[in-house]
Amino acid sequence: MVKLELRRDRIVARWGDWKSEWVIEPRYWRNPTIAITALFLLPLLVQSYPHILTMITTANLYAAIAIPLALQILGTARVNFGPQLYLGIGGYTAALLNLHWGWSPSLTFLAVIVVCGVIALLISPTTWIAKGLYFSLITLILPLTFLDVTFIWGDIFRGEVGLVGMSPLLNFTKVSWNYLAYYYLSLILMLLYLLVSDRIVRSRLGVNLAAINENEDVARMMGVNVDRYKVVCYVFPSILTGIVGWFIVHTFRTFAGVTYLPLEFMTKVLIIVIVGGRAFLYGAIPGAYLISIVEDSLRAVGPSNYFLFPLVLILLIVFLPRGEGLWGLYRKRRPRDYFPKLHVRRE
Amino acid sequence: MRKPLFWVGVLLVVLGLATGGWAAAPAATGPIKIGFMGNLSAPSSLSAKAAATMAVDEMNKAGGILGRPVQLIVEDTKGEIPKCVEIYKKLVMNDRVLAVVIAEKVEMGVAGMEIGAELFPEYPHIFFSTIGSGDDIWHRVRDNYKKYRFGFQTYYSTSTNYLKILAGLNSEVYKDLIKTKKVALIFEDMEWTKPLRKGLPGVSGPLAEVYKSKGLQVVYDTTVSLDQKMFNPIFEAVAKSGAGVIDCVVGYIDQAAFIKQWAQSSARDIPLYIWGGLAGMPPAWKMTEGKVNGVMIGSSMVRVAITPKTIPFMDNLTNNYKVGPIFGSHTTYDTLYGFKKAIEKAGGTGNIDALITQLEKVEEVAVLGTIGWDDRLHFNLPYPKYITPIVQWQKGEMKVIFPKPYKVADYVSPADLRK
Amino acid sequence: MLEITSVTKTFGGLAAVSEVSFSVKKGEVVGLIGPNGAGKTTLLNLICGIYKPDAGSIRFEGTEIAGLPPNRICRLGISRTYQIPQPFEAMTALNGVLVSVLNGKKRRRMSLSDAVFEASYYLEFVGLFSKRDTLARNLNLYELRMLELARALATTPKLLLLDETMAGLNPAEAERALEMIWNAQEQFDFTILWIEHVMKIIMKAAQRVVVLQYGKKIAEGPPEEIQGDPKIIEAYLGARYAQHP
Amino acid sequence: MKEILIHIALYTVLWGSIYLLISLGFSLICGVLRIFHLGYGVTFVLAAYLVWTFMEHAHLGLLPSILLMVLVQIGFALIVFYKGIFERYLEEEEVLLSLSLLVFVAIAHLANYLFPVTAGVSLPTTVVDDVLTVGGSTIAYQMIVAAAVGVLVTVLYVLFFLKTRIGLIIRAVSQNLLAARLMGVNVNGMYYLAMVLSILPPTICLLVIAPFWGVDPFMGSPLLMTAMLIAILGGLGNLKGSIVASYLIGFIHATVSFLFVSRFMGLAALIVTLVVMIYRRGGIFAGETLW
Repeated sequence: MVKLELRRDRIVARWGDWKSEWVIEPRYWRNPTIAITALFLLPLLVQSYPHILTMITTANLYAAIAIPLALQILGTARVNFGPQLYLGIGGYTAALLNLHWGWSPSLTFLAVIVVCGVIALLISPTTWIAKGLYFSLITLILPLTFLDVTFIWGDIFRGEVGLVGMSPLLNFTKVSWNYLAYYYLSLILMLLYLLVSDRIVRSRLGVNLAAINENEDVARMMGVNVDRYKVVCYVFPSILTGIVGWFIVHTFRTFAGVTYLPLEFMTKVLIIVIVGGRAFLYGAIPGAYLISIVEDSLRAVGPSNYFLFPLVLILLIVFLPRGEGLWGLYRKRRPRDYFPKLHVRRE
Repeated sequence: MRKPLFWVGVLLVVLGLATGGWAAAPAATGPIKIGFMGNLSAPSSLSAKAAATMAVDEMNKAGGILGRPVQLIVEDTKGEIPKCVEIYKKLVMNDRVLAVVIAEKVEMGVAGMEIGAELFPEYPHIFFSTIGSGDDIWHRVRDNYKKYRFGFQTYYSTSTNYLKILAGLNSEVYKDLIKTKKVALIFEDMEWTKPLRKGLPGVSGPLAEVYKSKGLQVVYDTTVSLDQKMFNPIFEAVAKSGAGVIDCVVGYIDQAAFIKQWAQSSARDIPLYIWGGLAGMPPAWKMTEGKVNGVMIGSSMVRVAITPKTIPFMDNLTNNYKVGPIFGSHTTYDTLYGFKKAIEKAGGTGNIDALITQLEKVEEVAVLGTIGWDDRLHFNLPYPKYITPIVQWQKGEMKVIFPKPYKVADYVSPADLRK
Repeated sequence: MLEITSVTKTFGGLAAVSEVSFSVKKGEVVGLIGPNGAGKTTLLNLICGIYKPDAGSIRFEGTEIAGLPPNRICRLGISRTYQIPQPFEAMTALNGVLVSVLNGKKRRRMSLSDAVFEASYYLEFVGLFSKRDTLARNLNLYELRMLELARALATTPKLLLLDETMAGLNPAEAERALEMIWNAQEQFDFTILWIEHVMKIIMKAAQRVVVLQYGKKIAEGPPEEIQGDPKIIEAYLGARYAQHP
Repeated sequence: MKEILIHIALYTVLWGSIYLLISLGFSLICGVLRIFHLGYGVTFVLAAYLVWTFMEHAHLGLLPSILLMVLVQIGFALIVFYKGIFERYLEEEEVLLSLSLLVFVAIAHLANYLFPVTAGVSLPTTVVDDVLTVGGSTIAYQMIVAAAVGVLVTVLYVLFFLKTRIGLIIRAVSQNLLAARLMGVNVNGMYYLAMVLSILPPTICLLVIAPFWGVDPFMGSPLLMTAMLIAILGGLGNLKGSIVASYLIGFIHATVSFLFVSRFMGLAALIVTLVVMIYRRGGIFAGETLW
């Protein structure tokens, strides 16, 4: 029987002799509350511009891919260059099951979790085997291989056309309501990911992950079971990414590997992580929003936006605070936060 | 004291924004809006955009449609599905366009059509896909007319017609012009070639069978992937198979490399017939250093007057809009004219279903013959209505060798041309 | 408590440690000395599981630990400090200790804040409590060594492996460090296997000394004997002089 | 069957040498700077489009424009890539990687914006425009030339690294940066040199393969992928490794396309690489050294 007791500064949950404490710090609540309220009120502003709403929805999804990636980078102490692999796997799983066997979104949701989990589990040993850069490269190759497969087994994955006409998540009478609902769903998804990841980072697990990210061998010496944590940190974010794929499938109702699997998409996500604040969970949100908005407003300048956009990104990366990105602009760290580095070349 | 005022102001602004923008359905008066979507880094989309702009300019010069000016809204999808969806919503829900033209790869067309079907009941509009090849667009109309009836596809052909009509023409070319019965088939590994590789159930067998029924003999067939760069093994095999012609059902592979390697392989004396794509564009000669010499291709970018419109179209496009005609520009241009005529027939844009009926009936003189759409399946009327002449590169220029009425030169074998 | 029997480890051609065997009894302080490159640190790494011995066995309280992963060995109660301090640079001192508190032994049910209390206790013990919120990369050498000690203590070791804890400390700091270690040993009574270069200290501290040279054990016994042994003086001090003329 | 074997052997050599030429510069940077040059593809794009620009718009001859192009290339590599990115972010790999990738994308799109496919870009660099028939298979002389050039350049580089003093120093730098610094090596200078050296092979490569290869703004990424595959397979930045890997991939491609379907060349290579990566971590020659 779980017993909750409210202390002056914390909630203590007891269950038998298991005990967990959540420190409450009202002094840190103001800005998050403001931000979240703003995000929830945003539709009021753009309600009559569904495309902007869609853009922000997409931005939310980008953030929802970037946040698990950041968590994964922290926990595996390696940079995954192919998170979109699980986007693809999740998307195709959901789409195929829904199209061919008519599974409802809720069922496909479970299926996505299972499939992504299993595949991630099978691939996870690479986190011990492959050294830093090699890991990045393997993860870089995997999605491209999968992309090629979508063409080779065109009967199943339908190559460049992709899968179309999956059943929608919601079906209101007015489409604009749908889009509103999708915005809120994506927002909630993203915030949920943020919350979960944040809880993890601030929990006992988080401390151990930080240790792994700092120095695996020393961590081992301190008794940290590095391999197990690494597997967890590879599989769990992968599942989260897969769920985003599921969401895309059931909201856009078209899913083609050619859009999500190539390098360009990964670059975008990685840059969101970097611009937002390297491997720093909250940064992903401003990063995603900024990049989506920049990209969309650049379209106005015509065909030249194709080379202007990367240039702008370069400027962003170069001129934002080293490593801390937008988040670094927002505020300096509190000492008890752990601010991880990304080590690509790590042994 | 100040603060409340400020907040009230903010509230007013918000409400204003929120309530604004809810305009009525596409206005029955005022300009007729047409939305154009394409990946403006792809030459085909760029050229299609120019063609659309040109068509609209001409219409406005000629007094618009039913005296109403035509307005073209160009948007860039960047070739990303999320963007495509986003922009489609913008065009239909905010700009209230009467028609959306997607001149891009088929996955965009399909994605757009899905969103369109979602919007159509509330925001009636027409959807045209003018570059997306393959069958996915009209298959939707065939399978669920009521839901997708607003969608029309204009392309040189669809796989049904490839199999039913063009295959026949090709076999004529091979038998009568090239004088061979042995064909080697090369498919690119994409969706649009699948019906040709595997056949359409209930419509026709695969291309190989069709050729067989036409008295040809397929001695070799293979598929190539889009990112493939090395084709020598294929040509070696083709040469060994003793084929008389190489029939390449390709449009998107690296044709420059393909042709260059063909011209320097053991298969160089076997004529190469390409269904469409880069090799059919005027710059192809330059790009391949003249190695394209002797290649045959279905190309619409040749200066031969199929209709009175053809030559002016090409001149105008190249001179005033600074883009060469590529596949996609003709179709887009013709589509808009067909659309114009349909509106005039329907006598206005008020009733969308009347407009759709007219689009199904309409027939308008086009750059490549006659534009019009199948009244049930909504793909544009095939050959002989809509013609893609078969040309051969001879000493630096494309010469039409088929069909008869437009023929300007005879077929010459690559070996002779090389001399 | 710790029996090492004929342990051998070779890297490529040369044997870093060959046929070394000695044992450490409970509550003892054993010094492990020898010139540079004698394989002291290798031996340490073998004990705490970074390397797997090619031959021989290492038994800790009767359980064979040769080839076990370091985290298992740590859980069994062997903990170490590094010759060159290896802190978690971007983590605060407190977090660093926290890691070993959480993982040093099975503590399924401990909540984070309780762990923080315990960690700060160890920090306090080594006198770093005031630095709890400084990032480890901003600590000076002495503080780093103390942090290492705290981290090692926090895993509640039965056997503590000290790798040249005194290297690079000035005499005053060395004294304090020594005091710290003695206090710690009293308080948490653990056994110490101590690699040290500073002869003075090791001779004072250790009850028994094992001498390695070129990966082989050349002598073992109480400090006074060792000091008496000319062979060792030659081998060992010779090496020392060669280092600091 | 015998004929097929001849084919395979022939094309293994041909393609292997060409792939070697493609990947040489990449593994060089990998080996010396110990970084992953994701902007490597730019070199090909610049090579093609600069020559084209100089010839078409500055009306220079072929050779002058090639020379000019090489100069501009080197300048670009040193200023943008080395000074701008590698030097500043050598310790922040993820920034480094994404920046170089972004530069690559930007240049490719710029090229596409200025000279889209319709501009008909091409390089008149055919040396011998004829075909040679040996053992029942016909090969373009140009391909043989390319292969020969590939082997030649590689041999030159290997000799340079083995025999000359500078080469020795560079190898030292690649093996142990710190030690090299202590020995008083001017590491920066060596890095500059390495960058310059890494520019030449891809440039030459593009010039010789242009007659049988497609030239378009986005040709960089497939070439980069090839180079990456070879570098990974061979063991990052080990020339021995990349030589072996090049011919191995050439062999895989040849075998798959002659015995099976050429469509699966790419996939086969990818899969083999993955398997090697997992069972032989660090590639074929997993030494952290240039040679």
